[in-house]
Amino acid sequence: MDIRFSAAEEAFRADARAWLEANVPRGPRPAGVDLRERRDYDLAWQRRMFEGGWAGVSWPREFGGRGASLMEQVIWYEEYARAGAPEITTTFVGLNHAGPTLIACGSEEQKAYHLPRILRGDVVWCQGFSEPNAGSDLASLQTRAVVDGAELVVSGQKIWTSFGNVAEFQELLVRTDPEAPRHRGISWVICAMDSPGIDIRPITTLTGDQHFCEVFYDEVRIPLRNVVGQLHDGWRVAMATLGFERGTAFLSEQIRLARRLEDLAALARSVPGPRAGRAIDDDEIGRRLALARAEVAALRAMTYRSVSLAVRTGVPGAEASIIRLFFSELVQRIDLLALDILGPAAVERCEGSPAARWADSYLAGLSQTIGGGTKDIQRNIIGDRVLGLPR
Amino acid sequence: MDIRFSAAEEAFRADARAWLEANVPRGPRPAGVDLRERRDYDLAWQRRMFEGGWAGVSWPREFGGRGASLMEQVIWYEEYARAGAPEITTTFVGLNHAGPTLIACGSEEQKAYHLPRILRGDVVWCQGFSEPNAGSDLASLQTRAVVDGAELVVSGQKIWTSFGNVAEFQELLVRTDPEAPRHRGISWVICAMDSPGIDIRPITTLTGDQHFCEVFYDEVRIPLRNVVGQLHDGWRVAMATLGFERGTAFLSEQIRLARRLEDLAALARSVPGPRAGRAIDDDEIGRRLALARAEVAALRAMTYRSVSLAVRTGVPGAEASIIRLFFSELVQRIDLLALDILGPAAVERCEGSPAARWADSYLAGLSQTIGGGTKDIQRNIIGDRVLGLPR
Amino acid sequence: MDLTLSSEQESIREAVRGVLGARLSARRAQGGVAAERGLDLALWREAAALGWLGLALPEAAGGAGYGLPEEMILFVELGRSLAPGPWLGTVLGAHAFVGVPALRDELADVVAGARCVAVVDDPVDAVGEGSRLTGAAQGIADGGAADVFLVLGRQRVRCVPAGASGVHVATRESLDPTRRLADVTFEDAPAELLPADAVPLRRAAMVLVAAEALGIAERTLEGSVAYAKTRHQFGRPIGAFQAVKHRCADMAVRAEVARSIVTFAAVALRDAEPEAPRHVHEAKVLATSAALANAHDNVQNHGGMGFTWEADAHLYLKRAWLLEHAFGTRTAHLEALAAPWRAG
Amino acid sequence: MDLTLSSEQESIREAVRGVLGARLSARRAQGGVAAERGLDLALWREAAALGWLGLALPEAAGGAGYGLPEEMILFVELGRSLAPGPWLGTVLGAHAFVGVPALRDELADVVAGARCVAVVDDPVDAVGEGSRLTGAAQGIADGGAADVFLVLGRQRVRCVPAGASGVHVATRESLDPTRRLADVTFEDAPAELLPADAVPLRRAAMVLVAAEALGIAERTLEGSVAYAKTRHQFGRPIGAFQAVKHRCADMAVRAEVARSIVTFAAVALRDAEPEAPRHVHEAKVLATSAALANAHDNVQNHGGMGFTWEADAHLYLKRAWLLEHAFGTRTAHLEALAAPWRAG
Repeated sequence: MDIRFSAAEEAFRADARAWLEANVPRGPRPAGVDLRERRDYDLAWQRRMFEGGWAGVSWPREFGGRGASLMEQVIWYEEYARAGAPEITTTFVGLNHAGPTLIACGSEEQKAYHLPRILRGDVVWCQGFSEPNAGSDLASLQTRAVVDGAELVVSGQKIWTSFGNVAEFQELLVRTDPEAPRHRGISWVICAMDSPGIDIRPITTLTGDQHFCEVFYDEVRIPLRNVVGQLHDGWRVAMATLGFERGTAFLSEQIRLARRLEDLAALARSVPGPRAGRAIDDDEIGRRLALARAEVAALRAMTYRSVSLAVRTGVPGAEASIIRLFFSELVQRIDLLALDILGPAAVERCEGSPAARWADSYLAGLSQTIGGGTKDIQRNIIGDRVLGLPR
Repeated sequence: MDIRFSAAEEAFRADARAWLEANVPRGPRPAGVDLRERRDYDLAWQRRMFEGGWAGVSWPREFGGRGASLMEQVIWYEEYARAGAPEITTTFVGLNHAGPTLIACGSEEQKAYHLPRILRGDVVWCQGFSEPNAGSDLASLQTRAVVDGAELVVSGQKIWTSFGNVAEFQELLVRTDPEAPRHRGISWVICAMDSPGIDIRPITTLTGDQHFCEVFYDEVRIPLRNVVGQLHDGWRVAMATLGFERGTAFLSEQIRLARRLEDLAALARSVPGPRAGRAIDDDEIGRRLALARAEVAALRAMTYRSVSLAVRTGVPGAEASIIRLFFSELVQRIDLLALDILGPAAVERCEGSPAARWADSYLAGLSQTIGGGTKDIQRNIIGDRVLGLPR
Repeated sequence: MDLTLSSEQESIREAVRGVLGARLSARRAQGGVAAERGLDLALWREAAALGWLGLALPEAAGGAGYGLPEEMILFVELGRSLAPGPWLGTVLGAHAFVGVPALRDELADVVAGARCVAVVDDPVDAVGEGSRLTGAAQGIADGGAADVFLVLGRQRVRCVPAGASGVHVATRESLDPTRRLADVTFEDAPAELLPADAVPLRRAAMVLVAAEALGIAERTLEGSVAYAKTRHQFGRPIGAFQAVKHRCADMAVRAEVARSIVTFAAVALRDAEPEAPRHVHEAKVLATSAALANAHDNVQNHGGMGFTWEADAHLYLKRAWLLEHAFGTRTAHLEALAAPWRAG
Repeated sequence: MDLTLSSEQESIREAVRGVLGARLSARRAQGGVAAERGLDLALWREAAALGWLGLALPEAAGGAGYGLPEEMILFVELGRSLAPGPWLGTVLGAHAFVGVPALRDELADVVAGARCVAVVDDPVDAVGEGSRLTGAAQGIADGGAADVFLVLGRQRVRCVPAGASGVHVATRESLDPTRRLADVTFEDAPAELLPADAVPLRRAAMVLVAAEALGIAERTLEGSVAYAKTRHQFGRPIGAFQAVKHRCADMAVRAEVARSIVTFAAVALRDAEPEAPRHVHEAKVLATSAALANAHDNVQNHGGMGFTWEADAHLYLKRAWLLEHAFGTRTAHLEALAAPWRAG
């Protein structure tokens, strides 16, 4: 047992830190209403990482990645967050989902075409999995694709497609065999977002943000060579890389959470408390802050433990689902604590104020226990797959 | 809307209060290890109430009860608790369950024989519903009863029979038709506890108490005339009076809880807190106490609302299951708060100390969310019957 | 003792619910939330014409002669429907103006819906206690729509026209898109002292805010139950899954807790029961807790749909947060409840 | 960086678990809990013979040369098995005696299981700080079984034979039938000052108490899962119901939280990482929270069976409460964590 990194790993850390310090963009990121600005900013940053040799840290070297070990990935994402590098948003699906899926299941032609473009920051990918009636129950998806010669003809609807309106490609799950059982007869297809018959409509979320889209498909023609893996075998392809989204990249989010908590403590030292003195002097608020900090420390320890288990066993552990659930509810506890500390400022909006940022964060955080599987589904997964309870 | 009682009801209150003040036993109740002592004490008190005209307050006059209105019952149970009258334990099943069941479904002969004995405090009744494999799922009970001439021959096992070892009679649910669907083929039978073939073994609970029993039946012969209602129709008979257990009698428990909370606040004024000063000066403890008191007040308001709804509509409302769940979890919250206030005294046992009483209460309170239907079952009932959610 | 609605009270509730339901549908048809900023004038006029603004005023003062429980019924419905408008200030203002000869016309205008009142809760006399007001009051609900400010001081009650010299109103957005707040600054503004006592008015305000929160707790429960019956996943309505069913059960418990204590507090305050002040604090704590928790669970129960702007779920949650901060947070009320116990 | 058990550590764990499992079965066969009061002599002797009491002592001092992480592994197993005995005091005592020439034989006896030590946690020097002790120490775990008391003062570490003049030991029952407490009174009792520093010993104690709590959090999770797989109601194993399944999932989260932070804190303390003291408090808070909540849920999951004395469920809950009060409650540790943040 050891919580220190090896000398070689620390050397990697020093390299990463030095590069990030020299290259992380100084100015603030575009505020976000104009998604195209955000896309341009993110792709420019991706290109910079590519040129510096830091694109695709977790991707194998043969596909242009850095081929970092799990420990090096841990270090990279820690340093990435510490340096205040831009949060990965528009490039997320390409780097952490579509790319790894192509590496695992794509044809040589697919890999040769797409992987460099993702790494270089040429393109944005989006996801096309969820449907209005297939949210938690993804396998019930109904978007149809009929083989017509060398093409698939797709009709149906997807929802919750992040950055669908600024993406070139989509990883799209379609039902190619309606007769097969639910989990069979699904195919994983590369869909060009400028294909005729695609209609993209932004969804306004409760925060007022519009980065999610609904995507409608009206007889959209997609070449059969865009099928990844075998036709009808898309469920397996999709599951193959599901773990990627819950891996080491998650460490950056954790470190951002830790930093937000420090900011919150500073805030609690500057605003009055409910009884007397500063908010942080209140017995209850001081303890809630201390408990949250303990839980953030535990989160890091859990991730370290999970990564070192994966290193030892060679496979990602079942703890990932536990960490994810714990994280999502911890984020919500911290946001709630912030609102309690802020007092009336929490509800009166002064754009750009710390109070407004916390209120926005609270609202955005409501999705933590909904998106990517609700907290009910997460508990099912832990019960079924980690604990082996009967279904 | 009115939270005051009418002049006639207040007159009833004055009568009840005067009688209770004059008659409630002064000395402490037997400590409880010897259940026979407890039984004798309770029956003597029951006889006193009977002689004073206060036995069976909710029973109809034609069966010897006082025939009090729902409002008068509310008043009686409030005064009963305020006077510190003995908690109803050994006589509970007879007064609040078996008696009302006989009134609702019994034959003339059954009523004539049993009701006066219950009211006069001649006998103790116990319940024989739960089985080792039929707890939450009562309808799966397996204790068999075969008709043999004019008798039922009963074999099987019951569990969680309170005061089974000091009872004369038992309300016993047995399966008389094993071929019928689960909820059919069950019969409700009066079982004399001294019948040959009955073996009673006390269960020690986690508090060390032994008032629960397992009861084993080895070809116990019970006359067919002891069947209450129709043969095979016992489920309906059992359900007919299930509401009794959750009615106005429950008010006494609530008032005892309110009084315990006042005691706890007094304790919190006398012991040191975690940071400085007295426990009650701690922000967190003070607020938890205040919240608990608010919830106790809400509990009373809920019960008043439920009773007045029942008066208006003539039927007991669905809120009963809501009140029950809220009460059970509130009791546990208050017990936990007590342990947090007590500090180390909570774990070091000094018999008879307030700390030991709170610790015992905490342990006994664990059954609140288990006995009579776990909290999971209570939530199912609220979801299914109150909210009409699909099963 | 009777905590149920009388048939007369039921009629009031149904009438109010009918009007608000129709107006809410109309607002939706006109573009929903975006149109809801500030005042819904058509609704406001209809409400005034129906006598809602003077529900608990004496008949001699142009009111309907009911009491706080009936006002509570109105505010539960306002909460359920997220109706925009300076309801609380206007209803309190009418109470404060009753019996002041000089304000007779003013009162008539208020009850007729021609003048709107916003209330400034100032229990520490931060803007002074005399006939001139100086100081800042932040987060005044619907302050931008007010013709008059009603200032509830520690004991004194004063009113100031919004147009008076030295009164500066800066309207702010709030977390809740259906209710704006305002920062009001007084610079030696002339105030009229009213004969009313601030303490009972403040208590009534707490009950009415709690009632609005109760409305949210109830409505979100009903919304979740309805959605859980129709939304299918894994081949079943989601309400058949214990996780959803039990969350709904907990929402039902909170709603019942809130409903009972708010009703009890309203009646106790009307009847001047000695324990009424305590129950008012308890009602505010438990009703806003129920509103916040139920509105949060309602977003959760609606899944992705609950995260959209289009669905109402977020509006209830945001309104609940405004109510939490109106007339004292839960923590403030728990402190008020703990104080005598600490002393005792 | 590696937070997994090495194969050597796994061997230690398996060996300890094997012995404790066998002894636990033996204790059960002899009448269970009733026989568990105080010390299980056979187990104690076996543990000593196997070197458990000197696991982290230098080999030169008769130990196995491991460190705090390996002691943590031992204490997790002690928690899992509810093993009776003055483990903590004896292990800490051995550490404090190392390197004191005058206590060489004493140390050998302690490691050999011939002398038991109970620890008095006295961070405010309530029984004094000099070479004579005066004052009362309450709730000393296994104080009745001790031959020696190890007194951890604010800075100083002293020891006092239980038989010394001026030492009065009154054994008390505790909430936990498997662990007795004692009230110890010192009246000018002669104490021997040891060269050890109380601060790191106290931190090690906190980690070991947290480890014992972690064992309870783990074991109760496993017990609930096993029961939920076999117990049937309504025609299905109860673990198929989301209410039970999700409760088990939450138990798994708490156990994983506790396991990770306790491991992290043990390693950080061994390696003298600057943040180690903070992580020790965090480990104590989160592990006892996990133990209490999981033990409570385990009683609930076992239904009526969980309410019986016969089932183990209550013993874990009761032990968890003792651990909550050993070396500082959760609130005390949260205050310790909040203090620098309040200052900072």
